[in-house]
Amino acid sequence: MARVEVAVVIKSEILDPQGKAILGALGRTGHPGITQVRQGKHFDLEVDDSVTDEELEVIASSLLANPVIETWEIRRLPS
Amino acid sequence: MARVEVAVVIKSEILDPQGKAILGALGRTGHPGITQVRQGKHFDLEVDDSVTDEELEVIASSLLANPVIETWEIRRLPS
Amino acid sequence: MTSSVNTGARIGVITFPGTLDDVDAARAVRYTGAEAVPLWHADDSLQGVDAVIVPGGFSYGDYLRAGAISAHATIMRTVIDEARKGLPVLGICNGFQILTEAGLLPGVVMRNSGLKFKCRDQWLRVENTNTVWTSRYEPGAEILVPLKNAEGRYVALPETVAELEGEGRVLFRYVGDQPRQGNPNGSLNDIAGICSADGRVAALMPHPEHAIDALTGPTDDGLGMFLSLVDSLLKV
Amino acid sequence: MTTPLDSVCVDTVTAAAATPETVQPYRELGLKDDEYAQIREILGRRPTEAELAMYSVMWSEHCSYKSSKVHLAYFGKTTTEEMRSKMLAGIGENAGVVDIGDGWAVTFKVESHNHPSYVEPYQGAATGVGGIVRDILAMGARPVAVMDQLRFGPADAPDTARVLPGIVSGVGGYGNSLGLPNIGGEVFFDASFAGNPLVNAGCIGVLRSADMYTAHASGAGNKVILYGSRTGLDGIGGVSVLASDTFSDDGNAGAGSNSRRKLPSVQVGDPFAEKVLIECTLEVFANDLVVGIQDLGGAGLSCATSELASAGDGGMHIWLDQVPLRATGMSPAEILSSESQERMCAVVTPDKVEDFLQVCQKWDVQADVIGEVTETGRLVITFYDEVVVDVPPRTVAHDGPVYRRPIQRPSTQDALQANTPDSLRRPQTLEELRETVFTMISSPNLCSRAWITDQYDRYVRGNTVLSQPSDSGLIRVSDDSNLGVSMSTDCNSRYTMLDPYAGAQLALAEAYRNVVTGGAVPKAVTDCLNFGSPEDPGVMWQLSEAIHGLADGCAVLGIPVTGGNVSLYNQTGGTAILPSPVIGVLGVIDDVRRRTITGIGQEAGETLILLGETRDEFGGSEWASVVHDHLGGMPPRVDLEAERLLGEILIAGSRDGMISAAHDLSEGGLLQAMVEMCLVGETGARLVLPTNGPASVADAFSLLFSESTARVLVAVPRSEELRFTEMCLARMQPMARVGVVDPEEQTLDIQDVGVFTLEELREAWEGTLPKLFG
Ligand SMILES: Nc1ncnc2c1ncn2[C@@H]1O[C@H](COP(=O)(O)OP(=O)(O)O)[C@@H](O)[C@H]1O
Ligand SMILES: [Mg+2]
Repeated sequence: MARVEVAVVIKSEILDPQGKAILGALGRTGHPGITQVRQGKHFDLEVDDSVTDEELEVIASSLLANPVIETWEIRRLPS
Repeated sequence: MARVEVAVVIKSEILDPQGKAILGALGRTGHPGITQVRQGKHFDLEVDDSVTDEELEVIASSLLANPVIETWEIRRLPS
Repeated sequence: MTSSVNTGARIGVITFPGTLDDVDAARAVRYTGAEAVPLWHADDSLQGVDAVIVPGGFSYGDYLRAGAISAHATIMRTVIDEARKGLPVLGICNGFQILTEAGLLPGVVMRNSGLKFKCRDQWLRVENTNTVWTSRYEPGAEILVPLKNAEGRYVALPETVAELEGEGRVLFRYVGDQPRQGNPNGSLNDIAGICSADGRVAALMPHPEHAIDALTGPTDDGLGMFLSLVDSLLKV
Repeated sequence: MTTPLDSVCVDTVTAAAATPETVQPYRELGLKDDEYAQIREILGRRPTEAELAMYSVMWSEHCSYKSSKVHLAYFGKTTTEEMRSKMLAGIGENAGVVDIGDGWAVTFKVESHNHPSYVEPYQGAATGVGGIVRDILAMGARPVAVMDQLRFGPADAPDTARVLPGIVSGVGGYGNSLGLPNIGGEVFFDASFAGNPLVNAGCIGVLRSADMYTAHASGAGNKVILYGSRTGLDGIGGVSVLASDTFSDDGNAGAGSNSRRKLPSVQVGDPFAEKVLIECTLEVFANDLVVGIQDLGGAGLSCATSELASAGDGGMHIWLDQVPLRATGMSPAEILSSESQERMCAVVTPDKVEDFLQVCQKWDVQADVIGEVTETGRLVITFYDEVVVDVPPRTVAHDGPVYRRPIQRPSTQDALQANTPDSLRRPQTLEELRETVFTMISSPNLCSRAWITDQYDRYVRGNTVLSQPSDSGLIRVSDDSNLGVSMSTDCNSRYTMLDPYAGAQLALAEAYRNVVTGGAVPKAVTDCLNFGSPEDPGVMWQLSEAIHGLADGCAVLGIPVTGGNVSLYNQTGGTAILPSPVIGVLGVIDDVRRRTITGIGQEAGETLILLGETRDEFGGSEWASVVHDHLGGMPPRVDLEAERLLGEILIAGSRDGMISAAHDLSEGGLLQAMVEMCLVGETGARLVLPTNGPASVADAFSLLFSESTARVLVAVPRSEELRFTEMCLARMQPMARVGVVDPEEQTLDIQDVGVFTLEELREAWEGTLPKLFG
């Protein structure tokens, strides 16, 4: 049993309206110190020890993320 | 200028329909090794040095996450 | 209320768990006199249909990315194979998202720039009338059909968009003036629908199947797409 | 599933009998001393934790109607056999069912989800929609449409900006994902809802009259099947006081009495799970696999098991350990109280269990046999062979406490009614009148709802004939029929505040009028009564007045109340919301192609005719509210006979093709209706006010903005004008020719008042909500 985190973010060249909306709200609510916001997805997986890094890569690229517009980062956590 | 990552996840006792749907798909597509999936939000922030951890906490709890059903984790990245 | 003439054409309509507009796609098919053949996501056979419609809805809830999970459904493997061999395939709304996720069409469909679900009657221009799905329309025809989605923003890499434009593969474009008309969701180049190089695999975000009868839709402008298909099937 | 009994300390019936002196937290669970005593008397011992959880939730105001029951009984008294004749199921069932002919029946209901939507706007509203849809499904019907009735604090209040967008996207997010067209509703702003917005959700279902199901568990040996989502800790915040301290500490479940105490009572909806639950259930019905069925709503399994058992002829045994859980270490009390969404309970004969499970498997829906019907006459619930509940089911589900709460007309009521709008300053000049036009059409309660309704799918399933902005929604019952079901819900909380009896009748009248305006024949009524605290005698007076007004009104109109919902304790601090009896009228049209639309400009030449009489009535009006922030005097006069006659005229007019468009007059009066008919039809008109001689500013104001009832503005094709006016004369329907449609001009030209371009009108009417909410 291991815990794996996958962070999926939209490629920087692609418009992220959610990030933009949050940045706007931050400005309005008095947080000018935040200069840039991008929103992505976060996944917590519980995987048994049979699951290799290659399999995780496949899962991320084929399901959790869409390579056309997103990049991802996989982190195994010390359990 | 610093980079900050915020991971927002649904509280463990609260239903996560998204994770449920993904887990089902992983089962059907031949990844039985994944035993549990929770989907959350991932934010990449760029903040200037005036922004304190307290301010980040306020931002996370008021804008990025919904404290009623979500918890969050803030990580400053070495820039 | 099916048309009296039975053309003999058999058109499949796929149902995934969470598909919603399959009844509407099937109705549109029947309006043309063709037979609507229900196809189930878990089967791999297309039952020898002459064309396939991937209808709208929220297949598997679309919590991850619209269409992402359906693209891996059993029946989609067959659809992908057959489409590559020339089977006409139409994706509507969620169907569009599924076809891009399945790699049958380029680009992706993302969250509306307004971040809200938007339901309205939308003006479109038919940009290419030389496909099996649009031959019934006059070149440059403008049609009014319902639009209803939260993720309708068409996005692709610049070179992809250029290629689509260059090869006349932009099938439909949003037209009209803001705020009531025009681009509803921030789609690149106001793209509402695209097709494959041979024009046989097509998809659009708005709902022609909801514009086949002025009683229940804004117009019957959408019927042309289904009649176009039946024409092409009867020719061969 | 980890080992249960050592991880959960279970309070058994034996233990309860042995330890009568144990102190129980019944007050924290909302039970009064005498109610707790009553439970001990029923059982002849103290209740177990699980029993206490069951009784406390089932005897709550929300589930037991203990404060409203005695008043609701009046509906029964006023419903004649004649009115009942088309009613297949009425008050007491999950939802009323009405026979509409051709072998079709319709079931419909509106329910409140107010408090959860305040806590968590998106999920509160979403699960509200989910709950009402399961109610309709449980009658054996296919849900075919939803509606939502929303009431908020001031449109520009900060908290409204918090709750409104979330609630609207919750209603849409859930309903759209189910593939149910949204065909109507209400949005109303008033300061009294600031700390307590109202979120009511309605659903209409269609079935073949032969196929009706009810919550019924007869036939000893029949199996009880729980299917749908797993059972988790959702919404059990309430009973967490029961979590004993020996509780296993389980990270995954966030268990341990302390963390449990902090559990939020919010539930998260999974519309996808509900969508497959619907399809799965409809297939189960189609294959005739169930004896009885019950949705799991507010009180979860406590409610479903006790109601199924009470409705049956025998008893029931439930193996609680067979319930599939989402969290580990849940106690029996928690499992029974969980409000996890998207679950149903079915009673199935043993020979059909296999087939039932097969259908569930096809739809990938979890299903488990959790019990069976017995002859014991008792509801017995065991948890790993320990008896944790042993009760007479009716004492839980039906024979709860009944209160005759004190009723007192508020001393302030006279002063409120004496404070008439007569002294309010009215427009003196044409400029001021012109200004008033724009102020009114752009005001939050009168402006276009498009910003909200555009977030709802009104097209899915392809049977929507009328939806926003029509007066009523209209759905074709099926592809191969022209039969249509129409519905409108209405309530003017301000009128109701001034006079609750009249207010309820005015709400009924408007819903009725909205239905006939579309051309449908009213058949039945439902209600959702949103009021303040029943412990306030003034609120109880409002409630009983409203119920009497509604029941008496229905008797006059000859349509029965088939069901409803009561939501009390709607207040911010000490102050109650404006009384809000939302009334829904269901109508039927035998040919949907004959429906009447709202927009003018369909025919070459159309004459505008105003049906009904206009009096100078401004008590509780939008004008008084918007321009003077005034609420006082008496609401517009109720005239149900006039409404009924008006209805006959409109129904005949649409059936015989004499009317090309119609719009009822309500808040905002004639001006509002005229503007909406122009903007919806994208066509201009010339309006000539019915005065003898040129209209003075004073006359014009009164005629344009008065809110007299029983009025509808119709557009009649020139070719039909004579036939139509003769029909009105023959039936003594008051009417006045007030202008013509003007397809040439994109303007509204009001004689003696001025010319307005549709563009400027549209900007004012459509601009407000986008400006407020983005
Ligand atoms: N919350 C809502 N959801 C869906 N439809 C709504 C909602 N609020 C208003 N509508 C629709 O917008 C239109 C205008 O509403 P309203 O002015 O209250 O109608 P009426 O005055 O005829 O009752 C109606 O078609 C109504 O059904
Ligand atoms: Mg109306």
